[in-house]
Amino acid sequence: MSVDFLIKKAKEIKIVIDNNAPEIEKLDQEIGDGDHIFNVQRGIKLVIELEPIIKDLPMSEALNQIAMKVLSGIGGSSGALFGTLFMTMGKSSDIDVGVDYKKAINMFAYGVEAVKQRGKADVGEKTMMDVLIPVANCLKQGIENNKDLKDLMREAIETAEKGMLSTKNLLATKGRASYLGDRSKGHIDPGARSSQLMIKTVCESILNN
Amino acid sequence: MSVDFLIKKAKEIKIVIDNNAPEIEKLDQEIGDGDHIFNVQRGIKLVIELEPIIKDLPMSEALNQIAMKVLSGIGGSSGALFGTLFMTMGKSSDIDVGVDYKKAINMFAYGVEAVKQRGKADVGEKTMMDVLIPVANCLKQGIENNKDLKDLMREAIETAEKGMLSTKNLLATKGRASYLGDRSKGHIDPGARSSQLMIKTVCESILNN
Amino acid sequence: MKKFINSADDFLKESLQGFGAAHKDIVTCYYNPNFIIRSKYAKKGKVALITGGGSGHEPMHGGFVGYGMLDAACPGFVFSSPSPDQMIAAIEKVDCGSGVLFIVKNYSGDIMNFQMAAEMMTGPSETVLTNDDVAVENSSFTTGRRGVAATIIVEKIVGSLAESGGSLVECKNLGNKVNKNSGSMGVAFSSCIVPAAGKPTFELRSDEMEFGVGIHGEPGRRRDKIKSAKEITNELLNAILEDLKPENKDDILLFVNGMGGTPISELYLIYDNARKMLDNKKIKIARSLVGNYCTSLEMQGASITITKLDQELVNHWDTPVHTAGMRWGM
Amino acid sequence: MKKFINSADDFLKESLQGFGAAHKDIVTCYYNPNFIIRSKYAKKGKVALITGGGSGHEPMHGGFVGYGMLDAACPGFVFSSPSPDQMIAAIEKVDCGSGVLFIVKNYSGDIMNFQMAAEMMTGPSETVLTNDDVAVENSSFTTGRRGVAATIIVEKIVGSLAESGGSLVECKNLGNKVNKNSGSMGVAFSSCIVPAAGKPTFELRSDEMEFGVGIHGEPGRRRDKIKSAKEITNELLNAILEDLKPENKDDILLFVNGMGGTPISELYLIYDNARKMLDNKKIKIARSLVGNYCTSLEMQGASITITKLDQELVNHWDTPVHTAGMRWGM
Ligand SMILES: Nc1ncnc2c1ncn2[C@@H]1O[C@H](COP(=O)(O)OP(=O)(O)O)[C@@H](O)[C@H]1O
Ligand SMILES: Nc1ncnc2c1ncn2[C@@H]1O[C@H](COP(=O)(O)OP(=O)(O)O)[C@@H](O)[C@H]1O
Ligand SMILES: [Mg+2]
Ligand SMILES: [Mg+2]
Ligand SMILES: [Mg+2]
Ligand SMILES: [Mg+2]
Repeated sequence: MSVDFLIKKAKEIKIVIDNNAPEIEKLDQEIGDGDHIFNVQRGIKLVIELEPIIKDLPMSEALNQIAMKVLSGIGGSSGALFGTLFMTMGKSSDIDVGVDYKKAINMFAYGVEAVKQRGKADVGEKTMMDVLIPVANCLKQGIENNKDLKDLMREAIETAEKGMLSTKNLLATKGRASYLGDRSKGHIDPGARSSQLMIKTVCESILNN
Repeated sequence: MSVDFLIKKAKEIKIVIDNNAPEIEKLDQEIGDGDHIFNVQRGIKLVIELEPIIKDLPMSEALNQIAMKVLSGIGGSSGALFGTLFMTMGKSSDIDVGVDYKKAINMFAYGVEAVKQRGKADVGEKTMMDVLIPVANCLKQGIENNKDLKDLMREAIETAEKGMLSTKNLLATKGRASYLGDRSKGHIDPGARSSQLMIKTVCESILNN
Repeated sequence: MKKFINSADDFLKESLQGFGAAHKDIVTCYYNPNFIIRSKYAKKGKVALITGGGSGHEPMHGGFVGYGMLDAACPGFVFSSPSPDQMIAAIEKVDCGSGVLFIVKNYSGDIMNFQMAAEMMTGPSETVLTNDDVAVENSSFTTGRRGVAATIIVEKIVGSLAESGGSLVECKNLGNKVNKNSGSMGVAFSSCIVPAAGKPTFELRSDEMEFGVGIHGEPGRRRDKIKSAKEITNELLNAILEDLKPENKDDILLFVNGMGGTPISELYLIYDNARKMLDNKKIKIARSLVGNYCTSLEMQGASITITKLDQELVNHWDTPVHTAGMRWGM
Repeated sequence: MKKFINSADDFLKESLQGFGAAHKDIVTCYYNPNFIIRSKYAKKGKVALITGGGSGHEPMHGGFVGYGMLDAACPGFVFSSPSPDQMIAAIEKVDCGSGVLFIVKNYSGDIMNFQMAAEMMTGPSETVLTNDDVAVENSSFTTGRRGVAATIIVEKIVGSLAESGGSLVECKNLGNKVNKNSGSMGVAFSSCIVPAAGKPTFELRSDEMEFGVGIHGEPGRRRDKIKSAKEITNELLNAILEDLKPENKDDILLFVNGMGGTPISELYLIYDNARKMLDNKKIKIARSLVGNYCTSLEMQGASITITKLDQELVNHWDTPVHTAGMRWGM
């Protein structure tokens, strides 16, 4: 995984998110404050704009710059959460000497763990963690068991989708949606949906490679 | 004219004004601030409620009490104008020894003159003066020329109606409607309409006596 | 009608009672007739400043009763002039023998009622008539221009002079000077709803605004499509400056006023647009005021007022004031 | 969308610039990252009070930066938490070595961003988390209750202690005490419109209200038919009192807050209804605050906050404060 890869994926994600913008907007309007899509779109735009600045940087520094941009440019919950993800990924050891799939997956899992610490939310609380944690677990297990990469990508896509759909009937206990009590049920969590779409985009592009 | 007569007329006027309330409300909404009907209704109600207090008072005192009630209970332009009318009528000389039609008409004309001073508006400025001044003039001339009372009442009703209708195409130069400039044209003045209805009610009841 | 209200008839009384109770350290409210005076009597020998007008413009005027500003305010029914008995009752409480200055917005009803009060009272009185609304074409044959937000500037500055011992005539002259130095114009995005009427005073389409609107929702210069804040601010400013014709060297007070339903974040945005335009014209903003001061119930909209300042006016503007709606220096 | 606005993207910046320019005697605004600090530096040795949160609640929080209250405020985008770089930049300007107290409303986004700032900064910091909104059922397993208007009471009272030399821990403890002593609940008659969204956050029918609404237009306890001011006030008060359980002898601060689109005449009416109900319950109102302090853009609505007071809190409430949004004693 290279900085160039990160930027390419950001561009692909932008298209997917833009295509699904009305749906994501509606989800955060239903159980949040309606800004999640704007936050995510602003964040992706800022990351893509970083290209000329970060394209020749070592991975750790590039990720740190991305993290700072996401953190400061998005604000809100998702700024802190995605910022923490990238900041922590950038702190993984030995990433400036090259990142293979195994290392990339460990970075991601390390990042997700930090996001979990940051938000104090676990699986089942109707947040993006219902996507991130299962996907991180699935990837880690798969790579440790030397699963075929393409099979693993397919599995990750399925896991993300399952996690995202699972939020629908959950009662929110973290984030803004928790203020709704029982009325949070019946709606998919917007952060779970946007995370799932991003994961799907990245995994599919590896699949089609 | 007795205090009893005044109260009876107030009660009759109440019915007529209530029947025409939606129209008067609309007129003040179109070229004023929409409160004229409420002001007039509040004023009439207060006058009628004065009955037990004023019914045995001399005419001058009764009119003064009516004036104070109208003044304080209505507020706005019409409070000051109708208040001035009654206050001045009450100041006419020799009214406590009995008021015949001639004296009543002189009282009214005297009152209208004071209203004109108060509001600084003359005929043609699209206010209630377009009704009050012509009616006062018609009554005064008629009684001086010893016109038949019933004929005079018919003439007053016609004069009031003509004055009221004349306001429609006038440009307002006094009162709230004047802020509208040319856009005041095409609407009957609410104060002219309410005054005309009151005059009509009183004159008709004398006619049908 | 969506209002915090129990009945249209009780609206004014309950609102006044709440105001009086919440600010009992500053004001005392009286009822039947309604008037508001300072809870601490002003010093002997001071000219008494009394104002009034229809309710629905809060904090104007009750919110400006207190040290350094008004001695009494007489609130009429919503958008209806107060009646002379209110002024007479207030005068009885606050006149300490040095005369009464009435500050009256130029509306027929207000003028006539204050005039009657002046005729009924025994002591000397003078009147300052405010007519700062440049939306209305001026003409000596008509009622003339409306008095709007600059009335508050008059009240603050004359209040300061009266507090410092100015005579009745001096106060009147200063009030007239501030009024002459001031121009205002407003725009509405929505109508207000008078409680007794229960429905909007006027209807605006979802893309329309009323340009030059009055503080009772009276129609303005024209109805127009909604424009950007810059375009609106520019047009309001130009109308005012055309009227006031400030010279390059003139300092001004820039007052961005909310109509009641517009958040102050938008008022500050207007202020920002206005100050840049004034800067381009080399007009210096010496003092500023931003907020909901002269409102029209829940109307969405704003007005801009500019007052040309000289040292005398600046000095009086800066003196301490302690009212519910405006407070500094104490 | 009827707003005084040039573009959704520029809304915050232009509004902040206007705010900074209009109050340059009190605050200085910085941009990219955005933060607001006092124009006059606080004295050496003072604990720095820093707060922040989404914009759209003006005057909260920028309007409470100044002597006797906050040292800095970090405004996020409309209804979005600020980011840690804003806090870090503000800390650099206002931390004078005695530590930083963050006052944070209990929202996931705010908490996480302030937490990251606390981790990134070098000096000592503490956090007071406000969660006064009794509309949300409390539970230790969830995010818990929202922080709303009582945050301002915390800012005033802790601001006074910090000004008089209170230590970081003392300030934190006092802040927690005020928060624990406070309860709030609100009701909305209309939705606000977030500039970036361009349409109402939620829809209410012409006879509906949202009971227990959040300050971002989050749904409340239930949607209900509009009721009289007395019924609404009664229900808000009861919900708060049930939570706070004041004793007969307790003095309270009664704070009637407007959401931005409701005129203060209606807020005073609510105040009047509330004080009579409290009087019946023999609860004494020792201090009062009525106005638009913690708003939700142009939302029509109001909230009631009650804070149980003791002598310590009253003393700190009464000390001089000099901010754009709250000023007395100086
Ligand atoms: N404590 C938390 N832990 C993990 N994810 C969270 C947490 N709080 C919120 N989220 C996620 O953030 C999403 C909302 O993000 P966004 O709308 O951008 O921020 P905000 O809630 O501040 O408006 C939610 O849908 C949820 O997935
Ligand atoms: N200066 C004036 N002279 C005579 N009549 C006037 C004057 N100003 C207003 N009016 C009358 O008063 C009427 C409006 O009364 P009303 O609505 O009760 O008071 P306001 O204008 O204060 O709301 C107008 O229709 C007009 O007939
Ligand atoms: Mg959101
Ligand atoms: Mg009228
Ligand atoms: Mg009126
Ligand atoms: Mg948000």
